[in-house]
Amino acid sequence: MSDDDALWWAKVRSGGPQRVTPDSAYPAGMTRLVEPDARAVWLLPDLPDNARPDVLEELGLSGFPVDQRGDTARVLASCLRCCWSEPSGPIWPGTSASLDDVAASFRAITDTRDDRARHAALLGAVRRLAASGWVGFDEEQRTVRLGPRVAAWNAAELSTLRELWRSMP
Amino acid sequence: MEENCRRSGLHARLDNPPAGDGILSRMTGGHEPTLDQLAGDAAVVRLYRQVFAVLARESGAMIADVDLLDVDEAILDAFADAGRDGLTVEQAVAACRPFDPQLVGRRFEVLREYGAISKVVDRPNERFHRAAFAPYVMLLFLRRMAERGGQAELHQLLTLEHVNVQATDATAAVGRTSVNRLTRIFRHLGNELAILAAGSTAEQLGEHAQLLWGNKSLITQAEEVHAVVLDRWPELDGECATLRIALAAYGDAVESAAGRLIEQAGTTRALGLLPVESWLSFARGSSTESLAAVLDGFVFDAPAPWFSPHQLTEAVEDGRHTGPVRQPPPRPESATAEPDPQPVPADDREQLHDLAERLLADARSVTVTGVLDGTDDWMAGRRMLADLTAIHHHPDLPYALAWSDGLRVDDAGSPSWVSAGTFTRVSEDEDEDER
Amino acid sequence: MSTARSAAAGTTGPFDVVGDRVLVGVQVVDISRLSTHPVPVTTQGLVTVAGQGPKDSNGAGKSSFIAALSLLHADEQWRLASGASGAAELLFTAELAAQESRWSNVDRGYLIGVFAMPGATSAEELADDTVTVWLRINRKAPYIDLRWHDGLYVPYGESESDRAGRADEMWRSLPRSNGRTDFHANQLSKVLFGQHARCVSFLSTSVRSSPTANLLAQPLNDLAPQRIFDAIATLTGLDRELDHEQVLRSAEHRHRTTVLDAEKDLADWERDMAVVEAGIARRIKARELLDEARQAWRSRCARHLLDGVEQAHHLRSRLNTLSESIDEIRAEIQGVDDQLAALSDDDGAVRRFDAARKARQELLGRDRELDAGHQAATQNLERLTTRLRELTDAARTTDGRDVETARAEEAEAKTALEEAIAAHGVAKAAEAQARTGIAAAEAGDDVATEQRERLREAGVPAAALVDVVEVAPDERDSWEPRLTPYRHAVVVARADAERARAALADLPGSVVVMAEPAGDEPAADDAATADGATETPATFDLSAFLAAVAQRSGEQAVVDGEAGVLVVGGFTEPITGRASRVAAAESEHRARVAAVEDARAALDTARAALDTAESRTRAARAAEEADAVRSEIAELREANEQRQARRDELAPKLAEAEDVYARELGVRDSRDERIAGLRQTRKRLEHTLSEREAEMFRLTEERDAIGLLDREKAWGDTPEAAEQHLSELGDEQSRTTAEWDEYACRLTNEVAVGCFPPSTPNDEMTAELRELLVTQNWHGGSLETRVGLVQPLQRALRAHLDDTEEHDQHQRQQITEQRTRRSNDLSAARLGLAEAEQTARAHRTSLASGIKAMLTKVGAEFDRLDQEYGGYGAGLDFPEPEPPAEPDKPWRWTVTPKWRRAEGQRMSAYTLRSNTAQMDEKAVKLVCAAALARGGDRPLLLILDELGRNLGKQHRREAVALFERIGNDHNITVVGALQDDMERYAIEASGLYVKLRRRSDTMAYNEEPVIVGDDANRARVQLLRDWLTSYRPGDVAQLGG
Amino acid sequence: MTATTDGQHPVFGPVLSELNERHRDEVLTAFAAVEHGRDPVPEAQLAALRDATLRRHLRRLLDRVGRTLVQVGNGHWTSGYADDVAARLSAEGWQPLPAIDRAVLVLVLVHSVAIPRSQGLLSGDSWTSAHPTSADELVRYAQLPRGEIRPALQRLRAAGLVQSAPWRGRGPDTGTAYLPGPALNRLTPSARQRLEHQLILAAAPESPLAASIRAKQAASEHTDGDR
Repeated sequence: MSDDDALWWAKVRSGGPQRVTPDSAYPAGMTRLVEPDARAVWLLPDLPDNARPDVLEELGLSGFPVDQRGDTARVLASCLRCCWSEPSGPIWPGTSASLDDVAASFRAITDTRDDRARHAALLGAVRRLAASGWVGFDEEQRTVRLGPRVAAWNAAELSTLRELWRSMP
Repeated sequence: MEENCRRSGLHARLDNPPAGDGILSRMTGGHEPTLDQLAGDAAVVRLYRQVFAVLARESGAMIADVDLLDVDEAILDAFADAGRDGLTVEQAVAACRPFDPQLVGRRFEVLREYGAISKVVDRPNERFHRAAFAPYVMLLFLRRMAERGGQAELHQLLTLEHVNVQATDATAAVGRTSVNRLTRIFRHLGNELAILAAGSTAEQLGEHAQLLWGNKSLITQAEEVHAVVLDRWPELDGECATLRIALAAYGDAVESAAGRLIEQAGTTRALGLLPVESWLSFARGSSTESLAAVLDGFVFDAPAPWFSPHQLTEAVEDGRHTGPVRQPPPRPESATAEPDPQPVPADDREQLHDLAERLLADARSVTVTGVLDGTDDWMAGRRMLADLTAIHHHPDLPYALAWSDGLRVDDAGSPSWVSAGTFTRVSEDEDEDER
Repeated sequence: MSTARSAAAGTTGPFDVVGDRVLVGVQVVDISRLSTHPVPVTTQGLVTVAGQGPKDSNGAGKSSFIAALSLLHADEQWRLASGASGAAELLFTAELAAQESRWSNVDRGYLIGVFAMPGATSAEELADDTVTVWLRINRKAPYIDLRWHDGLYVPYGESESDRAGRADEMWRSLPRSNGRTDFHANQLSKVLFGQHARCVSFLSTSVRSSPTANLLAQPLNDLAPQRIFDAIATLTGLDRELDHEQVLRSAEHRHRTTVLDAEKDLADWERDMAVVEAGIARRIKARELLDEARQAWRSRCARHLLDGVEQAHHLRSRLNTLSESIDEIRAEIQGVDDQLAALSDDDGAVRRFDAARKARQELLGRDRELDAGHQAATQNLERLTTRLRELTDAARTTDGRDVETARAEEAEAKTALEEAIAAHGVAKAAEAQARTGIAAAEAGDDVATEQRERLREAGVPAAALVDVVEVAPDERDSWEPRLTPYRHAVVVARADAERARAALADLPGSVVVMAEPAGDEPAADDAATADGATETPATFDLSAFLAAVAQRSGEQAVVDGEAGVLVVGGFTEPITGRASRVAAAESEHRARVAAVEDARAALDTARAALDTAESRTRAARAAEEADAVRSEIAELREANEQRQARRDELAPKLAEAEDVYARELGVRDSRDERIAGLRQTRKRLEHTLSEREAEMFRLTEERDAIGLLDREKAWGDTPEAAEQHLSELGDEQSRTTAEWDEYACRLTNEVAVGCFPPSTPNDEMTAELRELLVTQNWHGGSLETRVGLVQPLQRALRAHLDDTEEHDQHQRQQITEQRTRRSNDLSAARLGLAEAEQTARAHRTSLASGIKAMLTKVGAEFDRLDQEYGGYGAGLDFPEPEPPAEPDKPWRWTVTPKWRRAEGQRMSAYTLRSNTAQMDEKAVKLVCAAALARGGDRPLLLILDELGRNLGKQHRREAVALFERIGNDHNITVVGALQDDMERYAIEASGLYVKLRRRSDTMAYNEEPVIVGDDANRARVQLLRDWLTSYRPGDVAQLGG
Repeated sequence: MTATTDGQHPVFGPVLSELNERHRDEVLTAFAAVEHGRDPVPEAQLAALRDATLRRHLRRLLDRVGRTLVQVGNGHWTSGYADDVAARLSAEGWQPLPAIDRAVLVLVLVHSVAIPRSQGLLSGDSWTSAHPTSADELVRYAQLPRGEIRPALQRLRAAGLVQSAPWRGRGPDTGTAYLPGPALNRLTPSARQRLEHQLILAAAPESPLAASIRAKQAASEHTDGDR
């Protein structure tokens, strides 16, 4: 643990999960998520179990505000359904999926809404999720993949997510 | 009477912003007078009172309402437009619509009394009047001072003095006069501030804040004049020294006043010390880069919303009203489960073997309850159970302890609880098969 | 810290609901794969939890079960303050049960605990005071909901499905515990147990996501002394006291923060004011200084003159002094020579040195002797301890008997055995007889044997009457009595009657029935008519006899109405007919054989009983011997300690002797050194002498170089006037000219700096001053330059200072006012802080003695437990920590456990490397010691996963014995989950044995758990009886009586 | 979430290992609350905020990750970047927030905090405010690229730096308005002061106020250098 570690933590805090070249930084207490092509590594803080954001729920406090929380959560679930190809395995890095696949999954779990509104909700949510590191979004290729933040879910939570995955069409 | 009226008018303007469209409002181009505009009005009147104080014949006989100045300006404007013929009182009143004709008439009289307006030809029946240009210039000058706090005028004055002393035909007397004038101006400024800084609250200081701003360039300009004079007329060294002292005193006063403001203001409250206009011009006139530069050195949190798996699950369930509902596996419906068909199998092997044989005698199996009932008490019973367990676990002994469902509860005897179980001899063959 | 608050806030809400009650039964629903069967829990002593999974003891949910118990007891390991999110991992999870392909997780589950008052022994008392606690575990926050119900409130049901299904409904009908909501994890400990620690557990990592330090969970030597104190504090309740202390310190900290803020505020303000004030102060000072500076300048000139006068005088006197000192040095050299002579002989010192050496050697000898004794005793103890261990092992099978009881039981068993042997003999004889009977019956030789033998010898055909006659079964009641008088009769043909009589002449009492010669069918017909009694189809015709007999017979049992004879019938076997008599004989034999079997079984039992009794006697003797050995050990230890004490007593004397010896040795050495030193001194003195002589020469030259006339000119008056002037100055008289120069310039400069510090922009100075200070370079000039400028500068400064005076005064007044106000604020804050400090300190002082008393008690218990269970003695070190330097720093106590590693050794700290088993053992002892020391009788539950890991056989026995004994003597229950290989040792010391079962990996849930155990408190058994059995019909045959 | 092999978190472990089970739990909970919570947390709710000793541990924990405790008002706490860490990041040129976002945020601060203060409508030492900045003010009057403003506002909202508020002001402006967001509570006292100074330096660099600020900064740098 050095001052540089604190600096790295502050960087992730202010800039979101950090993408570095392999071998370039080894801050203490960070999970290293290797990109599928092994050309980069994401640094994600590794918090002790009861220092994670889920504690807020127990305390009845609110966390970061999210616009359209319901839709955003549903879109994240859809991305998980499409990108977590092998739920028995680790969630990171997953595979990329086309936005259409995600849209199809989203449609299946959304109430009856007209297509345009739903598409707008989907795009907005994907952008929001991409901005906060939950998913990666390639606007040109129109593909979606999982972002480094998904690795913050712990084993018990992944179990619940697998349950969700299995229940989704 | 007029005085009272004016005073109350002033109060009314300060306390109850009128909905009407004043000249000042037009000038600033806003929609409605805002509070800072009203404060500005008050400042204008204050300045006028100060400026005209030297002209006042006696205390109390001075305008106290900025509207009257608006009327004066309108009248003078009308004369300018009228051309060389001049105007009659009636024409002037008409040109000044929509000002109250009576009010315009009264101001016309006042202006004529002080000589700002005079008859075109000085004869009793002359109806046409002409206006002198100096009052108009003065008026404009005042307006500017009121708007800008008088600094620009001071700058212009200094520029003029500079030009004066640089003029090729200027004499030492000119230089002396110039330097003395400047000395006095800065003495005034410095004294006013010094007294304020010594004895006022931060709020009072804030009201007079316009005195503070822009002093650097004023001093610079004065110093330039001084440099010219000193250079040109070294004999004016004494006067120059006096000026330098005056400038220093002013600088001191500015510094101490500003320091005091900041001391008293504390964090963020100092923001209030800048006039609204400064903020507005900064906000509306700055580029992205210069705005962004304010936050240099600041780090903020990146968005990091948290989605717990349950939020996802709930969101998905909220969105989807129907769908397959998964359930946990059912519990057995029967009261007891099927008995275990496969009995699964330390170095006191001999002793354990003997014990097993003794317990079984010739039988193939005995019940655990039977065995435990054969012991005297729990102490002996549990030792027996321990031995049975040991026999069961011993890899070389062909006996098994198999448990099944069923529990005997005995609240009188001992042991209190015994689960159903059998201690069985396992033939070697069977044993082999089971492995 | 929360205690004080919760005590205050807790007056309204429920608090300590469970209190002293102990867990007597537990039931779980949807927890891991556990079944919903209720499990009774015994208190005090050991509860063994074993498992039987599909392959081995793993996979049956042992860890989940004990984890549930620890959660039910609000074990802090669950991180209750943050909601105990780990509890959700206890819930049934489809994936973990390999059921995810078809089934889902559960999203809630229940832990149901029945808590009963420990003192209640009657069913009524129990039922009244019992509380059933329900914990509902949710998969999302809040993870824990708490409700409870008086009395037994548990889901009954015929099947697993019923019980599981009923749980939700029963939960819903419980009232909410906390008004509109339920209490959650963070309130669990407070509401249920009043924040008392009720459970210490080591849970395996499979159910606990992050391992945290805890006395049981980690090798003891991995824990810092401070954490050990924490653990003990929690167990002894000291933590609540400490919490209070922490609350006081928090208050202190608040005051301190106020003070610091006020100080900082004041400091900031002062710093800000400093610019203004420093200016004012400088100017005030400058005004004062200005006069002084002028005065100084004048004085300087006076001094300059007088200096010259003085200097001349001074030089003269110094020359005199020097010459005196030269004389002194010469005298000193003579003194040194004398001392050297005196030091050369000193007999007394030599004698003292010898005595000290002797004394030291004697004491050393005594110490070695004691040490040797100690070593010998230690070896003896080692031997005895081994013996004790053997004996304890042998004494294991006493089953609680002492020697007397065991002997009595053994005698009884012997008598019983002898009786059984006798009975067995009798039974065997009877059996042999019965066997002969069969043979006889088969041969027909069982009736009138003698008679028939004689008749056969005589050649008279004969047969036994009963062989000849056969009675139909339905006629047996009437015919058998009639025939009874003739049971032993023989039948001969009427023609042979006489011969028969002759042949039987010497057999009095023989009865002969005369038969008609063998007839034809009609005879048979006749016989048939004789009311059921038929002859055998033999050679004799008895119809006449039978008819006569029949004729004579009367009602009921009267066989001869005329003679009035009555025979009682009701034979079990027919008495007539051979086949039936053979059958009768065989039946008799079988009965005898069975009797023999019974007797043998009884004999075996008696033998076994005798074996048991004998082994108990042996064991009991071993136990007695063990006691003897134990007391011998105790004596030896005592002796050793005395020896140690004597050694300790000896130690200071020895040390003293060593000191004396060392001192004498030193004295001797130092004398030698002194001689050398004196010689050195002499040399030095001679050198000094020559130096002084040289200096004298130099001073004489200097005296001639002072010029006095120039100086008198500068002062402008006589030296006497200068003297007069300076003499009025007081202390400053002593100042030299250079100092006056310095001083006058400095004062003047101070005045200038006071007006304008060096950093002041030049613009701010008046022109004249700028001219003087900057242009003429006052600031940077040499002293010489400055001396020249002093006078004009003083003039200019005076003008400036007069200008600023009024303004300064005004500002100063303002600042003073503000300062007073701020200082008052600060002193008020400081006063508050002082009070808070005082309170905290006073509390800490009393708390410290309380803590030390408690730790002393824990240490004593630790020592006692250790010695009682295979250790050599143990203790605790607990230095009182310094009070925290800052109130928000913790007041950190530490406890260092220590113990003897072998007999008679000194105790060594726990951090010394040791084997894991020993560490675990000491940890358990320490936990128990802490629990015992806390007094009161709050129950405590120790939960240990993988009980007995790392332990050898002997240690396993000792460990479980420790748990059992501690549990029995105190209010401690130990629940241990363990692997197969430990099972037998644990059962031996357990009050309850629970085995969780699941036979196949395809089964979602466990099967019914095995429960074998005994609770001496029968009322509890009764209380839970219906719960435990109502739906557990079980297999009656397997359960037996 | 990866488990570390020795069971001790490399960053938090050293601090936590000094604490007992309950205190560790309380400190971590408070850590989560101040780090992840949107708003400052009342100290009454959490033992580790209430108690000075535990708060010290919490502060140490935060320090390990470059953060510090920030008191908001009386009895509320949140966390923010430690001043030295923020300074070091800035020295490295670290600024993840795009210039347009920063510019918009500065405008919101000027309109919602600075101007109300000049008008005497706002007191107290805080960068939060109840005076909304209208979207029009940002879009119409400011010299910013029009198209980039709304995305910037969205990003700022996601980061809690601004929040939406209904526009209640006078004039023709309608629709949304913005307030400084809860994330501004995370500024340390010295950061709050620095922000004020930088704002004044930028808005009125020639004012004596600015001069006085510059003088003070120079002085403090000077004393820092001496130390």
